[in-house]
Order: sequence, then structure tokens, then C-alpha cells
Amino acid sequence: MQPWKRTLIGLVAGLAAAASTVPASAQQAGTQFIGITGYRVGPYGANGAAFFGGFTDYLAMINERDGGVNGVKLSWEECETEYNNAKGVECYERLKTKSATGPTAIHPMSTGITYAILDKAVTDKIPLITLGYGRTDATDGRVFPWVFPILSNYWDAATGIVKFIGEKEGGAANLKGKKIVLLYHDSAYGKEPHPVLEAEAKKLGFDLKMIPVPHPGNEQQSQWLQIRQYQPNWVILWGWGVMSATALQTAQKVGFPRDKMVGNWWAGSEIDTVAAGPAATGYYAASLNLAGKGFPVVKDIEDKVYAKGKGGDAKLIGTVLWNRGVGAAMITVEAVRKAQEKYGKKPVSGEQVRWGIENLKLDAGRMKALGFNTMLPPLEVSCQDHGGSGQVRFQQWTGTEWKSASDWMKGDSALVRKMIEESAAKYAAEKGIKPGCAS
Amino acid sequence: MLYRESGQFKTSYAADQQLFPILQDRVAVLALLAFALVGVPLVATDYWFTAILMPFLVFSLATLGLNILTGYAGQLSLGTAAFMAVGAVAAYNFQLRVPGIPILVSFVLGGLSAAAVGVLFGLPSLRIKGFYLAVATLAAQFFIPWLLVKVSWFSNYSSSGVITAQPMVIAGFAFDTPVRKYLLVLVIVAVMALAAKNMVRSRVGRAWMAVRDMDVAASVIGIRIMQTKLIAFAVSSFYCGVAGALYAFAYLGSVEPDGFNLDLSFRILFMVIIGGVGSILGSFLGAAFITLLPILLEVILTDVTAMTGISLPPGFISMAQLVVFGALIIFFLIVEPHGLARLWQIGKEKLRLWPFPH
Amino acid sequence: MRAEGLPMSMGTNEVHPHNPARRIGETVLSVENISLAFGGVKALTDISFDVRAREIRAIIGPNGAGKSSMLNCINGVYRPQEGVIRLDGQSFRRMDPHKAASMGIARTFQNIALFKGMSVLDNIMTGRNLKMSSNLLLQALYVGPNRREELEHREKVEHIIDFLQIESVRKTPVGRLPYGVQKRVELGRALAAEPRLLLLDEPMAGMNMEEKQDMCRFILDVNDEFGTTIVLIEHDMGVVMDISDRVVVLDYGKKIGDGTPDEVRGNQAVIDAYLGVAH
Amino acid sequence: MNFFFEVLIGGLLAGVMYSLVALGFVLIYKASGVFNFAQGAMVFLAALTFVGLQEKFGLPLWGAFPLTLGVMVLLGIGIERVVLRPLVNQPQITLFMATIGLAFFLEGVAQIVWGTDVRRLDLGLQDEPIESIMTNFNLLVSKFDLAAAFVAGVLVAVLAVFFNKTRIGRALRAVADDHQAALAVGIPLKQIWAIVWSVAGFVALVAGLLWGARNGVQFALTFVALKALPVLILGGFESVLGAIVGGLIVGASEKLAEVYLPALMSEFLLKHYDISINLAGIEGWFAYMLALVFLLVRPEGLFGERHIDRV
Repeated sequence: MQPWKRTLIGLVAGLAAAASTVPASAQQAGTQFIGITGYRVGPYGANGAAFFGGFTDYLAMINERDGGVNGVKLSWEECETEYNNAKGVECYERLKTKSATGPTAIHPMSTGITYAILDKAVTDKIPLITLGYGRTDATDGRVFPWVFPILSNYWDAATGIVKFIGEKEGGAANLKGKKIVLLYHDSAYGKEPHPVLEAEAKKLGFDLKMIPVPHPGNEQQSQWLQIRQYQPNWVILWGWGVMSATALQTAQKVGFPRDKMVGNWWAGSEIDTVAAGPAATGYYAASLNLAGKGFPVVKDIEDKVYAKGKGGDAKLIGTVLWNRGVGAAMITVEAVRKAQEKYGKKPVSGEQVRWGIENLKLDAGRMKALGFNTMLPPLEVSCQDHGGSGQVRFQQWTGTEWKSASDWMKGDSALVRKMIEESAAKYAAEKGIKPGCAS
Repeated sequence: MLYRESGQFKTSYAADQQLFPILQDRVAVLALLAFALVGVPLVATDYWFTAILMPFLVFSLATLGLNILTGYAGQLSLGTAAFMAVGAVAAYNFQLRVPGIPILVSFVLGGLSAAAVGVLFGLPSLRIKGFYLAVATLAAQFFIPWLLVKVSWFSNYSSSGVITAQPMVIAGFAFDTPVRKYLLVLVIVAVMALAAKNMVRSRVGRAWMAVRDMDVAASVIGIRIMQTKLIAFAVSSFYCGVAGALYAFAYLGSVEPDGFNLDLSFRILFMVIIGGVGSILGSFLGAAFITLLPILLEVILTDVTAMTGISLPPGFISMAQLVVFGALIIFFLIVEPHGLARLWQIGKEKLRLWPFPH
Repeated sequence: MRAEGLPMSMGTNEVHPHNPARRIGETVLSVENISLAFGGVKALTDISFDVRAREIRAIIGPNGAGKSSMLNCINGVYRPQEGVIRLDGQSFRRMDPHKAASMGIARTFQNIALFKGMSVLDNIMTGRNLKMSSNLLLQALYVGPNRREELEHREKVEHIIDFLQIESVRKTPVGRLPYGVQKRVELGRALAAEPRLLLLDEPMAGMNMEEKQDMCRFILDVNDEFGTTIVLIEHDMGVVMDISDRVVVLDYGKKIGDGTPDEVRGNQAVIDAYLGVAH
Repeated sequence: MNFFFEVLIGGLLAGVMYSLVALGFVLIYKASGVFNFAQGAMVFLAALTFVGLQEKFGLPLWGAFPLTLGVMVLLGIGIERVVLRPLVNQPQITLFMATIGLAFFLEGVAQIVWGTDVRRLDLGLQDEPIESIMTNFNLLVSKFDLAAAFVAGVLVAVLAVFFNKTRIGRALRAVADDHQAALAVGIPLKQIWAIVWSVAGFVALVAGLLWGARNGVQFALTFVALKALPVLILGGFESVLGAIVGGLIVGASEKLAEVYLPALMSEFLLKHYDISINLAGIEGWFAYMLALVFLLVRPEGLFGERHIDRV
């Protein structure tokens, strides 16, 4: 036998042996363990790197500055999902057994993974927090007690964008007869806003044309030539990944003004605009959070974490997705704090954290105290409303950074709520769930 | 010394035609199956069932399907995931729209739907060969998920396009815990693997291999090339379809057409190649290897960094995984292009001769 | 089973005396005015000849004369542009390989066309493809009729393996066998179909003297025992003159001679072709 | 009618961008019979290295270009040495698989070295409409695309000269025609392969720069290879001309199809079957279906060689 064949057989045997000892290495006892299903490679790796960078930086800051939450240190582990559903399930299963109290709460950062672990999370009693993605109808906590689409969902975004365009046109009444194009990623994600936008178009009297861009969306001539032909007043960009930058570039190519384009929050980060270069200047995007470094919490992270050489990539500080990661971590930490109020100052379980999230109330004063100021809208979660805010804010790309271009605002929340309840009721009937609030 | 076949004389062709002609093999396979059915449920944790055994079994089935087409019939396909998607979505819709239909019947019908689609996309194989065919199967890979997303009827008009698979209940017994799901999938996979083995050692299997090895000679013997290729596409797609249905119902619990992407097709092709082209056993070995490798790499790298206290830049582990994965594939192809199954065989031959070197 | 005339007694080593007059019957195959071209290059021009039942008919000619193309036309691998193939009284403008096989034509190839990844046993079993009938489901379950069928055919294939004296390699993948043995396996695969007409394309090419003798004996045995009609392409003139009943001579895609070995030997055109006289 | 021409021109120019990527495949397939799936990863790696060098050392365009080219040449030599040489005489499918492994490897290495950030690549050329054509004919032609087409043209010309006029080029063609024979007349196969992979690296660099300037330098650059595959089927794996013509056909037909077909089909379905469905977005698979249908008519591609099975 050739020597390297022997090596190979040895390697395979070694792998098989190692496979039988997948460790469930217990985390340091007495800490609040947070499991993170993240992604930093692949087509969306840049998005994940910013979000999860901010997320872990905030956790590190809490440990450094406060010594944990009420003296309970935080520990965490990140598992790479590559934005792949199957790997997401594997990570979820791995993380859930890592500590006696479970992974606290999971942020899947992917709608596909959210769906894949939704039922498992219910059985395992692990809350899922989905910031601006996932199941929109899970906002109805009576049907989805374990899922929290915190802040706002896609329908809030779509109606918010329409409202913003209305304001730019000098009032919603002026939308009558205007032409709006929805340029969307041709996937389930891109189809989410269709029903609300159609309802809005009917209600407000604007013409809506919906144009899909096939995945991955790195070539958009045919779409933009159609847009040029149609000559809309506004273009709503529902993009993801390379599609958003390409859309901005191609808009420039056909001479469509960028300040008549509004993206949603997955098409509104530096990742999308930097790649497009000067073509992105003037572009608006709805956001769940403000960008920038001008918040005390960011300064704390820089001082307590980065100054000690413990942070991630310093370039990402203050970017839209990094700030969102910081916000997401804060919500998790505050939920733990809330749960400790009721269950005692020790590591809390998923079930206890769930109660903590459902009773989370962060008003403007509390946000300020946490160092977030206006980075996030005030938040009040309840069993009825697992979103807790429903507000969006618009930012404009100046060519170098995202600048706030509006106040926190709500779209057509009555319409959104009605549709959420319909959809949730349908799911409840399908699954045989009796809607109701736990005490 | 235990592994010897000397002294085991075959006195009839029936004895020689058995699945495992060597006594020790028969015993080993039965023991393994018994262990999988009884032993594993006793010792394995939920993590093992949900994160390792389930994907291993489901991917084994899909790999088996692709191996029938590529390994036995010699038709390279890059559309495996698309056929899995058809199986998953079809099974979901049969469950949804036919009242009272047993879940197993849905799986079979899902497989048959995939087979029908497979035959359709197999038609070009009558004129196209090699890479041209491989690229042509990409048409299926891009077209089918597009259609499944585009026509909302398939996902029952779900706004997110991701659908939750129905619970698996057979004769009033719910397969809802990880152990139960595992047992159900194990039995289905074992039965289908046996059927695959039977097919490849029967007339149809010989016809596939004949077409693969030398199609002109096959046609001269009276094998209908067209029919044989299409049967291979149908059987292969049936296996992939059932695998897709199990992937959705037993593994993820949800169906998302976009999840059945080109990456998944490649992953399964890797399993075929690493495991062994044209080998039933290899399908299982390949699935095990590709499922376990990234998990192990991540676990090992995480533990090493935790133990040594070296702080790597975030994301390094994920990228290092890609590098190691790619390098291992190249290493494998260079060292043993016939895959793990061939290594297994070499090992067995060594064992037979042991303790003599030759 | 045995009544069907399988090579039961084929294990014998003695060469049977050759007595053509006793065996030869009516014409079973005739090719009429066959012309074949590949994109303007003419491979065959207006070829006609016939083959009678139970005879051994040789096709000879220099390299590139179109001999293999002729066989390929007979069993439908190539489709001639003109001409008719008459088999058992039926006329075909163009044959197709499956039809040819089901009418009892089997063949071997000049460059061995075995299924390289399969064992000797499986290769020969494949030859029995047309004789088997279990459906896919039965094959997947491997029960009842299919199991019986596999065993029955295995038995018949084993007789062929005995006859060709390749028992020791029956489970070896053919790719690993020496050339001469591969040639035998290919003959075995053709015999497994129990053909009435056997087309052999240079069955002895590249063999040494001993191997050639063995192969000659196999061919004569097959012809003798079962009355299989044989059409044979061969370069070794000694062999051709020895075993064939009649010979067709091709050169540059045209027929230049046809008759008994003795007649052909005296034909001036044939001598010229072989000696390379300019046309 | 103006709109039709706009789409047609846009499509043809987009097709040139596909051709650029397809060229890399063709070069390698011609010389070594390898279907190099890692071409997309090479495009990504080249563009990422280019902007990475610019960023790190503040190099100008003309400074980063030769350096990146050097990296690509080293990569070509390395691939020959580590991957191809041990796999010589293996079946094509094995080599194909090895290049898939190579793709993973390169993607990982590129991201470890340069990170996952999305970067802008500025070639000093804005993607804007050409004013004069816009005002005079009301026809939209992109400055950038036209420049890209020009670069592609130059590239093809350079390759043609390289193949036909230089000694190495002639040797390459000999290798493409018959490996054994080339070896027999003393052409050093190993060197040739290293050169071909280096040239393919150069083509990948050019494609990476143009695509990177369009979409930003990010992981999605690896996807551009997928659009090159139907181009290859149409044009044939072995023809440089085929890659260009195939690209033009794919580009023009998929844009025209995307703009006109879905509306027609939707209308048809609504009228005859009362099904209301928006079928737009066929661009993702149209090129593949086109290639598939085309193959049924001509299995060897537009410029591929038809061969007859000799038995």
C-alpha cells in the first residue's frame, strides 16, 4: 500500500474515532450562556460579520464594564451556519445542549433557518428573536409564544416606505396617480411585501409595478430598462446581497435618480452602498436602527473592549448592521435582566427569558440610560404584540455615511395588524394551536 | 484471523448470488442494523439524532439516488437538489390536499412526482453526453425551484414561501420525537438501500452499467439505450424525491424551495465521489464523511482555540473550514479516486490476508 | 432448459472435423447494394453478398476496406444511405441494433467493447438481457420470479464460462484481464444471447499462436454444435482459408471478390489489392 | 422600437461580460481537457487581491495590476504542480471534481487573507449613459459596458495573436489537438499547463476587475461563473470564438426574453386558463433552457467539433 493511502485510511479512522466523541463541553458554570447561530462566510458573510461582530462586542462590553448582568457573567459560542438551513439546524442542536440553561435566545438571522427551527424551539422552550425577518405573523404572540419579531416586520417596512414616499411627495393624497415600482429579489423574501403594497396601492391610488430580479441579481439590465420605459416616480428596492449594489449601479446606468429610490433594511447598509460607489449617493433606506458612532454605548464598547484589544474588526464599528447587532444583543441582555427580576439573579433558562422578552419595556428614558439614545425606537413587547415597536426610520446615503432622514415613524399599522392576525389564525387552525396568552 | 472466508464453499448459485456471500459480512451487517435500531436509540442524544444521524440518513438516500444515475448509469447530474425539492413539495401538497392520505403514501407519491420530472429532464441525455449533459441538468436546478416559488399554489399561498411540513403520523402513532423520526427514516432508508442493491445486481443494474461503460456494445446486445437511461433517471429521481420529502418532513420540518439550491446538489455529488462512484456502501460512507467533516472541523478548531487561548479573528474558523474542505477533496481525488468504498475494500482484503502482508 | 441447445457439451477439447457440405442451408441474410458515407467520405459502395444458414462467411480486405463498417450496417450501428438488408425474408432499409439483437444477431468488436467496470460474470449475464423479463419492482425486491430468473440465467452463463475456460476469473472486473481473455469474454457475451447469426470482428487480432488456436476451436465448436451462422472479419489469411466456407473481399469500400477460399485465392483483383497494385 | 434596440444593445453588451468569464473556461478546457469549475473562484480571488493590494499599500491601478497578475501566475503554476500533475491521466470527471475542491479552497484562502468586507473597485470609469447617443437618438448605451466590450475585444485579439504567432501559443494548440502526440514531439506538457492556467488567471483578473467595478468586490463575484456555463454550451467548450458568440446570444436573448416573454405568457394564461400569475424573473434559468433546447438540435455546440463514434 502506498504510504499516503495508509495516511488516508488513518485519517478516516481518526475522523470516525473523533466523531464518536463530539463534546458537549459544558461552559463555565454559573454564566449566562448565549448560543449564536451566525455566518461570516459565503455570499452573505459580510452582512453576518457586521451583525454578529456588533452582537458579541456588546456582550463583551457588558462583561467588561458591568461584570455581567447583575453579577452573572455572560459566555457565548458562535456556530457557523453559512446561511444554510441544514447547517442552521445542526448549530441550533449543538448550542442547545451546551449549558444547563440552554442558549438563552437564538437570533437565526435567516428566515429559512427560523422556519427550520421554529417547531423545535417550541418543544425545547427556547425563544427565537428575529429582528426584521422571519415569520411576520409571529408578531401575534398568542399563536407564536416562542417567536419574537422584535422591532418591526416586513409589512411595517413596506407600509412605512409608502408613508415616507407620501411625505416626500407632500402628503399621502399626492400619491394618487403616481407610479411606484417594487424591484424585488425573486424569492419568498422578495414576495413578502406584495400583499400590503397591493392593498396600499388600491387604497392610496398609485400605480404599482412589481419587477423581480432573479437570484443572485448581479445583472439587472432588463429590469432597469423596463423601469426606464415605465418612468416611475419612485422605486422601492427589496434587495439582498449583491442585488442591492447592482441595482444602484444599474440605476445610474439608465439615469434613474437615486434619491427617488427607497430600500428596505436588508438593502440599506454600507455593504450595499460602498460596493456601488458614487452611484449610491442620495439613496434612501428604511432602517430598524440608526448608524453612526455618536451613541454612548458605542463609546463604551470602544473604550472597554477595543481599547483592550478584545474586539472584532474595528472598521465595522458604527455601521448599520454592526449597530443592529449591538441592539440585538442589548435586547437579549435586557430580557435576561428582566427575567432575573422575577426568577432571581442567577443564570436564567429559555422559558424564563421568554417571559423576560414578553414583558420587556424599554422607553426612551431607559434607552438613554442604556446608552442607545435614539439609535433604537422605544420598545414595549406584550403577548399581543411580539414586535413591540412597528416603527421604522429612514436614512440617506451621503456618499460616505448613512444620515438620518426622518423621525421614527409608523406605517399603516391597522392594516398590518389585521393581516397579521388573519395569517396567524390560519396557521393556528392548520397546526391545531389554541391562541392565547400564557399568564 | 476472524475475517476468513476459507472453508465457506458455495454449493449452489443461489448461495453465491446472496447479497453478502461471506458469512462474516452477513453477521456484521445484521449486527449493524440491529445496533442502529436498538442500540443507537439507547445511547444517542437529541443532538446526535437531529444534527448528525438524521442528515446522514437523508443525505445517504439522496446520494444513493445520484449514485444510481451517475455511478451506475454514467449520467452526470447537477440537478439533484431540484428533484429533492419536487419530492418535498409534492409530498407536502399530497398531505395538504388529499384528505386522510397516509404519510408514507405521500412520500411515495412525492418520489413518483420527482421521478416524472426526472424523466422529463432526462430526455436530453439521449442526445447529450458528459459535461454538456451536466450543464444541461443545471437547467432543472434553476428552473424547478423558480417554478416552485413562482407558483404560490405549491406553498399554499404562504406569504413567506416557507411552509411548515405536516406532522408524521402512521396508524395513529405520531413520529414526533427525534428518536421516533430517526427510526422511521432509518427503516425507510434501509429498505430503499436494499432495493437499490437488488436492482444493481439484477438485469436493470447490468443494463445501466453496460450503458455507462460502452453504449454501442450495450445496444448491440439488445439493451434499449433510451429506455435504460430514462429508467435510471426515474429511479434516481424517485430516490432523490423521497430523500427530499424526508429532508423536509423528518429533518427540517419545513419546506423552502430556495433551500434546495445548487450548493446542495454539489454537496450530494461530493458524497458520491468521496464515497465511491458506483457503490451502494460508498453512498453511506460519503454521506457520513461529508456530514461529519465540517462539524468535526468546527468542533476541533473551537476546542483547540478554547484550550490554547489563541484568539483567532472572528470568522477565521469558518473560512479555515472551507480551505480544509477543499484541500481534503483534492487530496482524496489524488490519493483514492475511487473513494472510501475502495479504501474499505482494500482494508477488507488486507484483513483477509492478515497477518500475511500479501 | 438443456433442450434449448445450450453449450452443454462445449467443454470438450477435441476439434470437430470440418464438413461444410453436410450443414449449409438456405440464405438467411443478404445485403443488397449497400452504400455508406460519412459526410462525403465513402466507406462502402454498392456492396451485395449473401450468407447461408450454418456457414462460416469471412470478410477480408486491407485496412480501411470497410469491413467493420459492413458489420455495423448489418446490425444497425451505422445506417447506410442506400441498399437493403434482408434477414429471414424481411427487408430492412435500415436496421436498428435492438431489432437486430432480437432477431438473433450477436457480435463482437474489433477493439474490445466489454463493459470495463463489470465482472466477467456480469458481462456475460448482460448478454442474456433479451431473454429476461422480470419487471423493475420484482428486481428491486429480488423475490420470486426475479430470483428464479437470475439463478436460471446464472446457470446458463456458467456453462458458457466453462466452455470458454474462464472459470477462475468469473468475478474479476474485465478491465483487469489480459487481452486474450478479454476477447474470450466478449465472445462469451455474444454467445450468451444464443444467437443464430454471430458477427465476429477480428476475433483473433493481437493473439499469439496458441490463443488463436483456442479461439478457432471455439468458433468451430459454436458453428458445429448449434449450427450458428458466423460472419467473420479476419486478417490472418491462414485462419480464414482454414475455417471459412466462403469469403467476401472488400477494398476501398468496394467488393472485389466473393467465393470459396480457393476461388478467392486465385482472383487477380484480390491478389492486386493485397500486393498493393495501383488501381 | 427604440426600447427594443435599447434592450438588444444592453443585452449584447451584457453578453460580452459573460463571454469574458467563459473565455477562462475555454482556455483551460482547450489545453488540458479540464472543465475548471474554480474559474469563478479565480475571478473572485483576482479582484479581491487587486483591491486588497490597493487598500493595503495604497497602490495605483497600474501598480496593483502587475502584482495581482504575478499572484495569478504563481497560482497557475501551483495548481499545475499540486493538483493537475498528480491527477494526470485521470478521467475528466475526477479533474472536474478536483476543481470544485479547488474552488472551495480558493474562496476560503481569499477570505482569510483579505476578509469578507465588500469593497468598491474604482477603475475611474462611471457607469453612465453616453450623452450624445442619448440626446440624438434617445437610445441608452452605457459608457462602461462599451469600454468593457472594447477590453474584451482587445483581450480576444491578444489571445489570438498569442495562440497563432508565438511559439508557446503554437505548442498550446498542439497540446489541445492531441496530448499524446504533443508529448511525442517533445512539447513539455507540464509547462504548457502551468502557462495555460496562468493565462486563465490573467483572463480571470480582467473579468474580475470589470465585474468588480460593476457590482463591488464581494463573494457574489463567484456567481458570475454560473452565467458563463450556458455560454459554453452554446459556443462549445473548445472555441474562443464560440465563447464570444455564445455570450452575445445568451446576453441578447435573455434580456429580450425577460422583457417581452413573461408578459406574453401571463396574458396567455389569464386569457385561456384564467390563471393570474406574474411570470417575470425567467432570466435566472432562461439561458440554461435555451442552451438545453439548442443542444437537442446540435449536441456539440455552435463551434464544437462533431465526432462520430467509431466501433
